[in-house]
Amino acid sequence: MNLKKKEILPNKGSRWRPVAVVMIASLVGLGFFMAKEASLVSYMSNKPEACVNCHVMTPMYNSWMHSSHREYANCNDCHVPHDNTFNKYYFKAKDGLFHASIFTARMEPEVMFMREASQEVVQNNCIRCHVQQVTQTKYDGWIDDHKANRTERKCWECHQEIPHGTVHGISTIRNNIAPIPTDTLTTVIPKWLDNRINKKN
Amino acid sequence: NRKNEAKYKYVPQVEINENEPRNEEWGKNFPAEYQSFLQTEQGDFASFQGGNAMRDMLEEDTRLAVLWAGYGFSKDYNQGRGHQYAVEDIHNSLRTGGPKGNGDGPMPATCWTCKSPDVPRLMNEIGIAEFYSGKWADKGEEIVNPIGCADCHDSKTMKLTITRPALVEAFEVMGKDINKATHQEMRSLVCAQCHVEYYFNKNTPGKEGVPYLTFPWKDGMSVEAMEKYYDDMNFKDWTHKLSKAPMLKAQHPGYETYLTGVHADRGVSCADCHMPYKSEGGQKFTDHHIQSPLNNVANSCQVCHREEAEKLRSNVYERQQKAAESRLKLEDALVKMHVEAKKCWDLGATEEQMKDILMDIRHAQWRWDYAAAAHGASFHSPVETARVLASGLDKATEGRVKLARLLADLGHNKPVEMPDLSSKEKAQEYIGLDMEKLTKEKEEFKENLLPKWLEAAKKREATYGSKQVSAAQ
Amino acid sequence: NRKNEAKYKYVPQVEINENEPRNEEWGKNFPAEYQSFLQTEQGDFASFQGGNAMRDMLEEDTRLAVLWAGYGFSKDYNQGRGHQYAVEDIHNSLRTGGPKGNGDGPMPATCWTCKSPDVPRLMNEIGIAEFYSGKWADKGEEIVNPIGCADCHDSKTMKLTITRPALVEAFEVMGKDINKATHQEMRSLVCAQCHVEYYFNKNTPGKEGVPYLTFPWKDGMSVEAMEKYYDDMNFKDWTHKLSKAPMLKAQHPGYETYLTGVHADRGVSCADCHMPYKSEGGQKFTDHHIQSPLNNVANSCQVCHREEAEKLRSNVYERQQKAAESRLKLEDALVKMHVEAKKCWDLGATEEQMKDILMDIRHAQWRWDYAAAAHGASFHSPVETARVLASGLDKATEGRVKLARLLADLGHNKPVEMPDLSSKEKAQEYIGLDMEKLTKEKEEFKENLLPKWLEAAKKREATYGSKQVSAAQ
Ligand code: HEC
Ligand code: HEC
Ligand code: HEC
Ligand code: HEC
Ligand code: HEC
Ligand code: HEC
Ligand code: HEC
Ligand code: HEC
Ligand code: HEC
Ligand code: HEC
Ligand code: HEC
Ligand code: HEC
Ligand code: HEC
Ligand code: HEC
Ligand SMILES: [Ca+2]
Ligand SMILES: [Ca+2]
Repeated sequence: MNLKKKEILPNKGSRWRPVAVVMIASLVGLGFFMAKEASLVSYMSNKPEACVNCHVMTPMYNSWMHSSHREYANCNDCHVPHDNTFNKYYFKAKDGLFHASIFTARMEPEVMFMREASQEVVQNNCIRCHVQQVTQTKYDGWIDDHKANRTERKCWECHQEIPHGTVHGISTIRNNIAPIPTDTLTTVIPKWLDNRINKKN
Repeated sequence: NRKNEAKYKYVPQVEINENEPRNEEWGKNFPAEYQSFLQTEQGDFASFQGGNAMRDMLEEDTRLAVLWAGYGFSKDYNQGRGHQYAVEDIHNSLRTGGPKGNGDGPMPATCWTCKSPDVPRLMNEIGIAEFYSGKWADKGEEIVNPIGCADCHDSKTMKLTITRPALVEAFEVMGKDINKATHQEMRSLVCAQCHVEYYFNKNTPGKEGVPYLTFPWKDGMSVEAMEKYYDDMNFKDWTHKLSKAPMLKAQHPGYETYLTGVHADRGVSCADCHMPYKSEGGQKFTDHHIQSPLNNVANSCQVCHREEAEKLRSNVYERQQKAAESRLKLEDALVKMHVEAKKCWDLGATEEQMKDILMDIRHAQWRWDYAAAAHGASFHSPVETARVLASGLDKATEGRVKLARLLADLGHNKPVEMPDLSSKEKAQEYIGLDMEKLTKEKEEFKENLLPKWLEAAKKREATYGSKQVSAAQ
Repeated sequence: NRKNEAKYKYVPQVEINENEPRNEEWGKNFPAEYQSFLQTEQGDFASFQGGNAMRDMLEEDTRLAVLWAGYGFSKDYNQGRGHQYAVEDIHNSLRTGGPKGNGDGPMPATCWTCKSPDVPRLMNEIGIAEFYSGKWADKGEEIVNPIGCADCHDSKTMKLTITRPALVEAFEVMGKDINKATHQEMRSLVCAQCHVEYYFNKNTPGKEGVPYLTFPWKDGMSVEAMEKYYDDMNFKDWTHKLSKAPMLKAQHPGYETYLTGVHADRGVSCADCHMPYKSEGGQKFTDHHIQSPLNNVANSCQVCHREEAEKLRSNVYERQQKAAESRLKLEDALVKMHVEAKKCWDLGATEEQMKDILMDIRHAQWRWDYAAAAHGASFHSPVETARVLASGLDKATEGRVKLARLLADLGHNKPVEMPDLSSKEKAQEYIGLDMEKLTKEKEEFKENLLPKWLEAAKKREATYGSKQVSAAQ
């Protein structure tokens, strides 16, 4: 404790002290500002809207929004490990930093692919939810090699439409518009109507 | 931040003004949505009880004329068609009569509210209460574009938006803030601007005398809550021509009934079924061909249900058939009640003797209409629809027993003779409609006044122009 | 081959004979299933309208006594409890009266059919028609084991099997072969042996005079089809004590109504919800604790539905509440009809005048009972249940109007005074039941005859023995 304090703040009497205080305060402030600007807190949540804070995720959001899995699984249900809590946040942080750096560097490709680590995560999550169907022996009989397929191939090699549809790429959703709740600055009532309704007669 | 910068990937062709009413203009920027939207012009799909074909409801079910005797709907009532027809159909409907000019005709200007993106434009220009004021004919030349982009979208951000004050006000009255709606809720709320029960309130504080469009949701959206709302304020839409009952009309409470169904319970929105995703040329977009999902089971239902299209279709039909069965029983009872009540009056019944009976008729028919008027309700919420119909049948039992007793008192202790309802014409004649006159007036309107409206509108819109976006941008 | 070898993982402890009625014996080989099966003894769960607790239906809804005046159910009627109680409850029910020995008592032997695995045993020993012949008391000492393994399982293969002739015969009459049933269908058909509407046919060709257990499915399983079936053969279960209407009793048409619901449509079986899989000590087995799934939402519903248990439970309650609302309205109308009809008779109405009215009463109450008697129907098939109730309300309207007219003819043109139904006792007194006498007779039966039955059964079963399987096998 003492040691840390010493390292960070100059001695009480030092004339550097006020300067340091101001500098630290601004750094913290800047941090908060950046966090807010990047909606950092929302990444802690499971809300799909969080991913859409980044516009390149909007196509995935929109296709998921139109998929059967919307009713059952949000982004993190598939894309984040669910084996233990530590792994979950570790993976999230790692992934988040990766996404953010690519994004900030404007290096996002037109058509993205999951990296191998992500694929494994998703595959495991498919199985996590569908373990009953996947282990159902009734498919063994009539789908050739289903057992091998189920264990050695990616689920979405067959179930291609799950959940982003069969058409991929960040421009493949025409007029791709971000959903409302991520941007709380706008309301759903246009200004003219708000004025009209609230105009006191 | 970068998000805001990059909001639009598309290359806009034109700049779209706030409340731009011309769908073609929007279509220049969003051709896929526009093209699909144009398809609501199709009229070749008929399902068991829906679809986009022209279906004369009074012809299909002649009892309706009796139920609505003395009210506009007995003149003309068709199944809703595609959004593209909204303006054409209100022009053609005998309900709007044959106005000869400003200030003429049976209907108020409020009737335009749900028919066109010219509405938000005009409301913005002249004011809301001013929009609702006056006759339907007064605003004929202002409103020409059928339901379109500006009804549901913000022109700057393309986000979904609410442009109809009635919905905003109804939320306020319920103590809710519509701005807090989630994205998924918005995908139903844009529809709830129009597909809801409404009435014209002439006593809105500060707007007295104006037929102000109001959704009766203060006490809730159930059939009982709205009934209570109207009863408490002694409201009636009209006095029935035969029974003299103080009647209520339920207009398409689509959103209200949808909310009570299992799909709404699971967060499925109107747009999920009526505006599914579609792929064309390697691109996905929202299909703006709003229609019966039964004409598009693959993209709508089958996203969530893996059953065969035929099975899903028959699921829908089965629910509709079961509702129709109960509905028709209630209709039969209602016809009898109106005719029996008329007989009572003819035999000299007093107001006092009729009072309770007339309230039974009012309540029974209100329940029938609540269940019947939203054509989708028997699928959107089959259990609630059935409950409402059963409660209507119960009211009818009460009323008919009272009628039987009163008729006996008045010396007529036997079945009352029922009118011949074997055709729409006979039914309309029975309730005393002069259809020839109504049709002729409408023809004259279409020959004389309507062309003038369209002419004037064309001139006005020519002044709007179209602002090309410079290629450099 | 290895597959067949591996069919039975278990090490059988005893050899089980064909039609072995003692569940404990089976339990030695299948302890997990047996242990869970024993749990149907529990009586501590009550849901909105179901559960395994003892619920006196006549107490909960006193109208029932009036509806069943002159018939056994007005004496005593409880919610079904766990299978373990099947024999105890039929002993205790006032419906079976207080027989003093063979040949005595109100009920036929047929009543035992759905209560015990002793039934297939005895049928095998003496013959089917012979089983159905005679009084309930005649077979009292033969039937002691509550519903169990031998009712649903083949003792050699443990496959599901049909042990009740009535179901097999009903399939034959419908031109179907029950042996063609799929495995998934069998998971419902074993229940359909008992959870179905039935009647005692005394005119079965070749078995005249025997109250032969029959399912009225020849024309179909809908409420209309069965009604027609009974009408065509002029069948009645009893004559109503007040109205003198020729009544029908619908007993738990659980399978019939289930078939009309969306779960059956999607191939979900009774066992999927009422006997879900369960794991214990790494072993997966079918939970034989058959009960309300609401006491076990996690293993039953949530296998297919991801919603929270509370939401699923409230989905069920909402459907049940809506059905109950319409059902009670119909009950009120039925009470009125019986009492009004009685008034007509009292005022000197003729058979001719009453004929149509009595048929309306018969049909309205049949529809009510069809919808009400299968306690699960309002969830298993909410839409069909609602349709049936609405059609009952419609029949009631017709009947009540005719009654009002007839009463006016007979000089009573005003509401008929209704009985005080504020308690079960008052309702039973009104319909003229001497409850004290009935209760006393039952007490005597339980003191004198019943112990003798149990004694005799014990002796008989002691002769069955238990064949240990040699460890080497
Ligand atoms: C049901 C599981 C599931 C859910 C929920 C889900 N995804 Fe995916 N996601 C996948 C699968 C599977 C793929 C790989 C698709 C392929 O390669 O065909 C994928 C691919 C992606 C990709 C790579 C680009 C592409 O189109 O292949 C991104 C980015 C992505 N998902 C983001 C998201 C976001 C953001 C959400 C939430 C809005 C989300 N996902 C929800 C399963 C899911
Ligand atoms: C800061 C903007 C941003 C946010 C927020 C964001 N992403 Fe991404 N994401 C990207 C970019 C950029 C890429 C492309 C990386 C590449 O393929 O080079 C990407 C790629 C992906 C991929 C495919 C690559 C891989 O990692 O396998 C997945 C899956 C994914 N994102 C899921 C998510 C999920 C789930 C969330 C929300 C928890 C999310 N993203 C939030 C910017 C973002
Ligand atoms: C959070 C749990 C969850 C995850 C993760 C998940 N699913 Fe599902 N999935 C569901 C549920 C719940 C359903 C709907 C219930 C049903 O039909 O059995 C479903 C339905 C399906 C269906 C049938 C419906 C359809 O739309 O075709 C397929 C196929 C499927 N999932 C494949 C996948 C694949 C492939 C993945 C991984 C990419 C995946 N699921 C990940 C929960 C999940
Ligand atoms: C070689 C192709 C293939 C692979 C790989 C595959 N499946 Fe399947 N799967 C099928 C087919 C074919 C069906 C049966 C047809 C159907 O119901 O659509 C099926 C059925 C299913 C269903 C639907 C079951 C039902 O009852 O409707 C689910 C869920 C599912 N698979 C999940 C998975 C998951 C999770 C994986 C990965 C572990 C996977 N599948 C791997 C081909 C595949
Ligand atoms: C789960 C899917 C689903 C949802 C959600 C849904 N609908 Fe429907 N809707 C249908 C089906 C199916 C029909 C029956 C169409 C027919 O009979 O041809 C229908 C019928 C209609 C009709 C009558 C159309 C016609 O052709 O007769 C209207 C209007 C309608 N719906 C509007 C709405 C509105 C507004 C909402 C939301 C408040 C909504 N629907 C939500 C599936 C849905
Ligand atoms: C709150 C919105 C709203 C208002 C106000 C409204 N309508 Fe409509 N109108 C609708 C909707 C929604 C439909 C489609 C109903 C359906 O599903 O059939 C419709 C359908 C119609 C149709 C075509 C079908 C038919 O009935 O022949 C006509 C004509 C029409 N309305 C005329 C009128 C008139 C006249 C008024 C004023 C008395 C009016 N509308 C007021 C929403 C509204
Ligand atoms: C501005 C008012 C308005 C809005 C907003 C609106 N509707 Fe309509 N809708 C109408 C009117 C009016 C009609 C009847 C048009 C006619 O018959 O001329 C109609 C007709 C329909 C029909 C019948 C079409 C057919 O082919 O059978 C459906 C389905 C429908 N609307 C669904 C929706 C859905 C879903 C939404 C929201 C995504 C929506 N509507 C939004 C006013 C509206
Ligand atoms: C009745 C309401 C309604 C009308 C009218 C309407 N839209 Fe939409 N629109 C929607 C809904 C709902 C969505 C889906 C929004 C979402 O999920 O975020 C949508 C989405 C869009 C999108 C986003 C991209 C996509 O395809 O998902 C564009 C662009 C669009 N509409 C353009 C138009 C244009 C152009 C018109 C007029 C020709 C129009 N809309 C008329 C309701 C409407
Ligand atoms: C976005 C998902 C989604 C879409 C689209 C959808 N459904 Fe459903 N449907 C559901 C869910 C969720 C349930 C509730 C049952 C459950 O929890 O599995 C349901 C329930 C049902 C039921 C049983 C309820 C009842 O009334 O008995 C039927 C039938 C049905 N859907 C038919 C359809 C049809 C037909 C369509 C297309 C017009 C459709 N659904 C579109 C998700 C959907
Ligand atoms: C989809 C699930 C499901 C299926 C399939 C199903 N049931 Fe049920 N059943 C329920 C639920 C939920 C209840 C209501 C329990 C309550 O009210 O506590 C119920 C109630 C019952 C009851 C009344 C029990 C009580 O505690 O009141 C009986 C008896 C019953 N079911 C038998 C059957 C039979 C026989 C079948 C097949 C022919 C069947 N069920 C199929 C879910 C199901
Ligand atoms: C076709 C099969 C079948 C026949 C025959 C049958 N029962 Fe039942 N019994 C049942 C079923 C199933 C239940 C459970 C009903 C429920 O869900 O409450 C039941 C419940 C009972 C109960 C317990 C609940 C109560 O009502 O108090 C008694 C007692 C009873 N039956 C007596 C009888 C008598 C007496 C007869 C002869 C008149 C008879 N049973 C004939 C199938 C049958
Ligand atoms: C041999 C006849 C018979 C068979 C077979 C049978 N039942 Fe029953 N069931 C009864 C009787 C009788 C009762 C009422 C027992 C009582 O109340 O004493 C009953 C009661 C019930 C109850 C109410 C228990 C409670 O705790 O609320 C349920 C649920 C039920 N049965 C479901 C089923 C299902 C599911 C099957 C098939 C897997 C089935 N039954 C097979 C005769 C049978
Ligand atoms: C009311 C009908 C019924 C009764 C009574 C009944 N069972 Fe079952 N039993 C079933 C059903 C249904 C299954 C599931 C069969 C399937 O899916 O193949 C089953 C499955 C089994 C299985 C197969 C293994 C498993 O757990 O899935 C065994 C062993 C078994 N029962 C033993 C018993 C024993 C022992 C008793 C008496 C204590 C008994 N059963 C009473 C209906 C019944
Ligand atoms: C074996 C699978 C399965 C089980 C177990 C199951 N369901 Fe369902 N349920 C379905 C299917 C399939 C549908 C039809 C909708 C669809 O196609 O998605 C459905 C529909 C429903 C609906 C909508 C129908 C309606 O009446 O409105 C409700 C509510 C529902 N289930 C509740 C339950 C409850 C509560 C339980 C447990 C007592 C249960 N389900 C058990 C598969 C199941
Ligand atoms: Ca209204
Ligand atoms: Ca019966």
